[in-house]
Amino acid sequence: MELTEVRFAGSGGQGLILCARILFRALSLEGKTAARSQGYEPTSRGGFCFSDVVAGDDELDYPLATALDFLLAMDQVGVAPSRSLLKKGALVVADQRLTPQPPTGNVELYRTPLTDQAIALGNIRVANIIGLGLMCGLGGICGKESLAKAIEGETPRNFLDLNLEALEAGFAAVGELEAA
Amino acid sequence: MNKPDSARPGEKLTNQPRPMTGNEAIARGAWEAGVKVTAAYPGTPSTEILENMATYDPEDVVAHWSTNEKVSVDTAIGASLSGVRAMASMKHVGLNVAADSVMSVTYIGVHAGLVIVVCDDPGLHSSQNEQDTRVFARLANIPVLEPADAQEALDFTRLAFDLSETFDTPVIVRATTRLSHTRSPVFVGTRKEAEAKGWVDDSKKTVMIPGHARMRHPLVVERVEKLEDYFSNSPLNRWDKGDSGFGIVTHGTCYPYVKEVVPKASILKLAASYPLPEKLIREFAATVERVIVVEELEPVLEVEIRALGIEAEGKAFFPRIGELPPELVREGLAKAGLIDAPPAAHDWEVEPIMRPPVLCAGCPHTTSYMALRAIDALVPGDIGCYTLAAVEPLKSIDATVCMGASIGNAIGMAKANSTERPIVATIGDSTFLHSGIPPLIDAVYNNADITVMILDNKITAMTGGQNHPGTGKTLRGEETHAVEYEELCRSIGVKWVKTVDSYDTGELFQALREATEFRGVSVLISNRPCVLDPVKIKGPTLVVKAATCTACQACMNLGCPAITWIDELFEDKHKVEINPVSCIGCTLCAQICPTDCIQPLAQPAPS
Amino acid sequence: MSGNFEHLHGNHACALAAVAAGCRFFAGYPITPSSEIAERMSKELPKVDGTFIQMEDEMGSLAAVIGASLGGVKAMTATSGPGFSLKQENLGYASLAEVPCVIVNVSRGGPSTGMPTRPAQSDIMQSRWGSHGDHPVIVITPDSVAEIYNETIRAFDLSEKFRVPVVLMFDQVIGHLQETVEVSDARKLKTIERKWAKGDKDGFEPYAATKDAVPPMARPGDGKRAHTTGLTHAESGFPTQDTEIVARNMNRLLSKLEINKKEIEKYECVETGDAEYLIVTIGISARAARRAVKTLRRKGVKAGLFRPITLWPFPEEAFRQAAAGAKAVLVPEMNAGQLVLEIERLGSDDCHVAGLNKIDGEPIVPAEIVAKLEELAR
Amino acid sequence: MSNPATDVSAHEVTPPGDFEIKDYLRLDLMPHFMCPGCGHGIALRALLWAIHELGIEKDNLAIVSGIGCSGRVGAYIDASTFHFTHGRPLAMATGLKLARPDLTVIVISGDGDCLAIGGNHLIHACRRNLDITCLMLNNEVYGMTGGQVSPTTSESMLTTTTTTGNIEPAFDACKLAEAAGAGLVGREVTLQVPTLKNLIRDGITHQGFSFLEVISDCTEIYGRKNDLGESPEMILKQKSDLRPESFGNTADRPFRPNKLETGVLARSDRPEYGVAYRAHAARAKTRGGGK
Amino acid sequence: MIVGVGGQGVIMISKVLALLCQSQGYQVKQSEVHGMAKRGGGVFCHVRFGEEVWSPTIPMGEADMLIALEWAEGLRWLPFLRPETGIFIADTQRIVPPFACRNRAVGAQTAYAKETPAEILEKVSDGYALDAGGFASELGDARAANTILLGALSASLDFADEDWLKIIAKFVPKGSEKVNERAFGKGRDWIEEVRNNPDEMLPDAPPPAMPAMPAGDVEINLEIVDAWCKSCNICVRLCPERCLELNELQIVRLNDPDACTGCRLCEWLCPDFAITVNRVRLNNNRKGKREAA
Repeated sequence: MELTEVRFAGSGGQGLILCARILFRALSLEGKTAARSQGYEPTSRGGFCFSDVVAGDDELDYPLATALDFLLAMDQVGVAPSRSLLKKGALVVADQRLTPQPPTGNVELYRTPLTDQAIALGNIRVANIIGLGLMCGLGGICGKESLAKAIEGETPRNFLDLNLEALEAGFAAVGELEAA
Repeated sequence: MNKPDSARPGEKLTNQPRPMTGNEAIARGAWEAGVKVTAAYPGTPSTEILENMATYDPEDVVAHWSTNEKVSVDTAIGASLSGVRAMASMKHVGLNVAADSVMSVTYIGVHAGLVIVVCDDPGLHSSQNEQDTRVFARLANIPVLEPADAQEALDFTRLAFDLSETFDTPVIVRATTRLSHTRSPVFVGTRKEAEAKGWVDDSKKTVMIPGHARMRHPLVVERVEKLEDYFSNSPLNRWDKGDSGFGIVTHGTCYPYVKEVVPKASILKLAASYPLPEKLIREFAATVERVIVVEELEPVLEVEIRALGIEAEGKAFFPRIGELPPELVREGLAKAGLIDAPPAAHDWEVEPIMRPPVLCAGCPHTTSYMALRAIDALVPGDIGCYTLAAVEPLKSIDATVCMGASIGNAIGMAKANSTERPIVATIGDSTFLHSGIPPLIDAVYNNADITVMILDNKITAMTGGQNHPGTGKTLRGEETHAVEYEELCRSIGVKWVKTVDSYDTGELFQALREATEFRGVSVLISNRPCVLDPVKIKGPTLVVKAATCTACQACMNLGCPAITWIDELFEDKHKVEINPVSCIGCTLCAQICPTDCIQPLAQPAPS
Repeated sequence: MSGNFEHLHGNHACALAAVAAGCRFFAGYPITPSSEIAERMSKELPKVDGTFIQMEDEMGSLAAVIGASLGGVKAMTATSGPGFSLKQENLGYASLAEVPCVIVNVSRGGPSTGMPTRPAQSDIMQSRWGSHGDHPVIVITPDSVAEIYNETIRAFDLSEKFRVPVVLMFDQVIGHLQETVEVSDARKLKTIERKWAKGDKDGFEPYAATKDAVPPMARPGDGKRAHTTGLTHAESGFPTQDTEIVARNMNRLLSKLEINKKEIEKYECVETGDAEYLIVTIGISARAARRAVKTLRRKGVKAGLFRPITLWPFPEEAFRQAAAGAKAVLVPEMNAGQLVLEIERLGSDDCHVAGLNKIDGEPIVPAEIVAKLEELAR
Repeated sequence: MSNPATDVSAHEVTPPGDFEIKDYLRLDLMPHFMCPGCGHGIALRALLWAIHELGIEKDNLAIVSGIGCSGRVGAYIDASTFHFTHGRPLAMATGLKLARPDLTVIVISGDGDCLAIGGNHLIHACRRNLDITCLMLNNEVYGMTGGQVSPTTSESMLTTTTTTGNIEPAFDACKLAEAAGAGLVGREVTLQVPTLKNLIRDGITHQGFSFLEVISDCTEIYGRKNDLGESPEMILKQKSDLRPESFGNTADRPFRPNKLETGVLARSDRPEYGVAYRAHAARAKTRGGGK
Repeated sequence: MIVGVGGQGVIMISKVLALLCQSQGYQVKQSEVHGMAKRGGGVFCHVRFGEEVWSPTIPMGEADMLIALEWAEGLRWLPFLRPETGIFIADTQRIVPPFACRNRAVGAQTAYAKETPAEILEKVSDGYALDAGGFASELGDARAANTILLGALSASLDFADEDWLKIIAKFVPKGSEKVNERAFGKGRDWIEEVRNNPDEMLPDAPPPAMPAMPAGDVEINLEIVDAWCKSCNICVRLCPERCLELNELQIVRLNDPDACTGCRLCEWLCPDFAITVNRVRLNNNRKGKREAA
């Protein structure tokens, strides 16, 4: 695996760090070396928040993102600070409603109603997991099984089924989007 | 005090005798004699005379406390010369204070009757000496009447005013503690209003410049001779013709003692111990084989009778000290070989305990002296209850001379400059006003480095709670001006004056230290009222929590009579308890208790 | 992966390592970005019969830690910039009274409240000279979560062994970084225990000179009944102002780390053997430098990295060796130039020392180092 | 506050018995450094006496003190003594006691140490209610630094930083401690040594944080500057300032206003922090708490 | 003769007696000495009545009756009682004067009268000891104790009860006449009872606890560490017995060993621990330090 850099960006409280942790764990399960970092503004709600996962086969010299391969943009505030880090041809998944102006040009952009799908699943808070599933499905960052196992390790028991359902929903959306 | 109900004018007198003390009887006698102005400074045992005077109608008689005995005599002189009968009463040592005036008025004589009542204190029940007023009378050439019981006290006092006017002399009525404070039946009479004579208006008589005095002195000598004559024939003397071969010459309060022992002997009781009725005595002496003089204190009669050339015996058998109760009379007569020796006293094999007088529970003087002892001050004291602080446990008075002496003593101690100890004169409020002010002025004037502590308990406590110029009340209880001590002291130039509450030990210690460190005269006034007078103070009592008492007995050093031992021990020493009946709740013991085991009795919560 | 590996957040790694090292007492006061250490300790310590307490402030936290340590228990506190400032007084006490304790400083932007959620490396000098007076202190700066884990254990070992406060300092990025860590089995872990005073009370001197300059410590309850003070003291532990005694004891105190520096010093050399251009840095900046070295080497520039793990005492000898063949030394640091001062002090005359400073709250990225070094190489 | 008149120490004062203060002193350090007449020495005796009566082994006794004259007192005790930084002894003792519940931990602090620089630690120590006994020796002044105003300096008093008289109001440390939740709050003056000893006993035996204010005297600096007299006067003055409310209702009124209440002023049986913590931790452990 | 302590009502009793006697047609002299009486001292009143009375005071050994309101005062005045015929009526109430608690030595006992009522009643020809205060309290008014004594006294005099009660009523507070009437009767009945049944006397109070170290067995010894004394003067000034001083070197010294009671205040209050109070048992030469009770 080439050095892969993934960012979950948006606003505080959207579960971006959880996404990153699930991915970090899933990659570790697949034998990758990973590092997860995070950043946030002092405000817990509404401020810019991100969590990056950098992964590769070897020891990671530098654990922070320098050129993003993947970006899950859950909110408009996550876009601007991340735009300059995007690699050419990076895969960007953006929530349709909350990210009205996603990065364009030289990226592979998927705008998708993650929030609405989550509402349809019964809990708006699983939009992140749907996004995670969708992005991993689209980009092949890691396997669904690893992710499902990681979710088991990272989420509380009573949210487990919902999260797994959301993961499924995310992966399921891949086909629809590719078809589109 | 039994108010003589017959004192109300116009009331019918019964012929029943009534029990009266000597002092009551003296007051009654003076009232019956129509006395108009009476004045005194309190002094045991004379105090009740004026207090009794004050029970008579103010229309009849002026009765007031003077600042001191001299002022009272001067007041009486002024009244007498103004034409009304006047009286001053005092204790024996008070006569010393008044002496200057008395020595002059003996020359001046009187206009209306002037009587000076002097109560001696043989046996020193409550005095600093045992001086015999009869000797003083001899010096002043003033006649001395000596009643033997309450009836005579009344009669002699009433008569004294007449004698005074008849012979143009002041007259001393001498009582003793035993007479003043003994109740016996008295038949009383009615008041004889004396006519006001108006001012004497004779400056040769009333202005004692040397020229006038030279003219008056021979009249005094002449007067004594006349009095001698008068007494030689007076029915007031009593001659009990007896069956014995010996004759006893005696006087006043000794007479009943003598009668008790030898009721059937020949006895000559003299009404006046000065001047002596020479004729009468010679007659008496001629009827007996041996003349024995029985008199309390000084051998006044004995010496005078011997001077007449009569072989009189007396002090060879009787003590010159103290009272002469029947036992001693009997013993003396036996010693003289005149009667059988009394049987030996029964031995009860009981050792009586000591019960000396102490300062009252809660007495505000207590901390004052505790503090003085703590700073190891050299303390000239004065006359008052606080004299009790001279003995253990307070033991902080180094000298007590007489009324008003403390400040003067302190000046001398300071000028002697022989001690490192701070010098603190202590003087009660009443005594300060009596004779403490001139020496205080002197101390300022002569820049003496002393501290004066005025123990202002707002009453003349020692004599039983009399008002004085500092209390704001007169003898009859009327409101009057009260002396402001701080203002007074400042006005005479005292630079350091402070008033403290003597119940506040910390404040008191602190103030005393500051006062003694001040160079020059400082005056510290402790202002706690006496716990007995004018109102009896009784606050919630304190209790000793025996569990936390360490028997250090620091509280016992207050000498408070409410604090005594209990059987419980701490390190083999007695823990203490507080008698709830006598404790007045002053908290002094609690303040000095090093274990805080003395606490107020828990009060029920106010509802 | 085996069960010995855990996916740990840097701050949590620190907490777990402390417990593994035998730490049984933690006192702290919440402060971003260190709070997770306290949070984790509050959970972990009860499991091992240790005590966690959240104190009323940072002074109190270190005071309590010193109290616990004097009671004979390994103890730690954690904080960040403002709190670290507040701890300086008691850090000085621990130095003088020779009380073992570990103080974690997850450093953030300053001065003052600064940027609580952003990384900085601006406490380098404070960690050495923050407390007044000449005093010994060990400062350790790990650059990865795994190293946080290992160096936390070593921090306790050094502290206990040399009776010296040890500051474990890492920046916010490392503290909040999640990496996979090989976790030691605490039961098999060999830790160093404090040297306790033995024998009679008579003749016992709590600050007597020993060969390693570290006197054995009296433990309350062991009958020594020693006196511990923040005043300059004699061997007896009691205060003195006797110049001779003061000099002797102060010298012993200050010599303690010098004498034992071989055991204390730790550093990492990356491609320094033939390095013409040496990068010296710590923490997240060192992680960037690693990549920069790789990049530069690929580009043909002979770059190397010297990373002091024991920041203080600074591994001088090792640095001199690493820098022996260097034409230039670059010191990237997230401050206005602190570590560079030490490098300038140690550097030779024919070696150019340059700084790369960043004070905007963003970490230094590899490209910046590469660019700067290429500039130097030109 | 509870009525001190009904709540004085319940202990019976016992004879000193075999209490010999020299057994508890570091004799080689004597005489101590305190000024003539300094009440701190008397407080020290009361403390050692209490320790003796309670049978506390010197080896198991830890004395923690701060900075100032009070901070130096502890050094004379033959025990494990810790002379800590200014204001922080309570915090230090918190760590010590939590780490070593087997030790009897006593903090000797001063009015400045405890209420000014250490005020925060005091209120939190009270709130936490850890089993520590804190003796605050209150002499109303910063003695060690030459006599500056302190949080307990009475109004209008002269100090080197209030040369025209102090205008700051003083703390009532006991009320502060009570409000902050101390398990036991008491006050005593040095004059009453056995009582002070009993109060200290109460403090030590109380399971929880005990705050004891000891009214001490600083003769050399404070007393002299304010012309309060020598030590005997100052000590007596402290005592006469003691007027529990019920004393006010004495012989005749008005009496001086009450100034100081002494004895045990407040007592609560709130759980002792160390015990509570360990019980709580044990429960968490058996539940296997945490992830 | 009526004796007691200031404030007890000695004068009241004597006035009642004097007035009664006078109303019965006797000549009466009643002599009292006061001035110091208020200050806790003893008070005594002589009441003499008869066809003709001379001396106001009773010669020693000639009192027909001695009424004591306080036990020790009763003993003090015994010499005035006629040894062969005198009647002694004493309240067993003990008013211990501060003076009796003056001895501060370790092991000291009070100087209060040691004699028990039983011992005294043995000595007098006709004696009665009663707890008048206790009886009065039983009747519901502790202040009626004096009336009980008057009742006891009346049994030996030939006056009618009505006459007694008439006079008593003049001296007691308004409203308490009934209680006092009962009290008078109680006193009288008690005496009659005892006369009929002489064995029925008051039990003696239990003896007080004896100290382990009786006075004289213990010497107080002050151990002073000169080097520690800082001359602060606290001990000197706060010593309750003032037995300490600073010597020429300004070091504390015991200047009056006899006055020292070993109370330990100096030891406790010495901020410098310079004083240790030792109690040495004299009868076995070893240093009995701290040999507490």
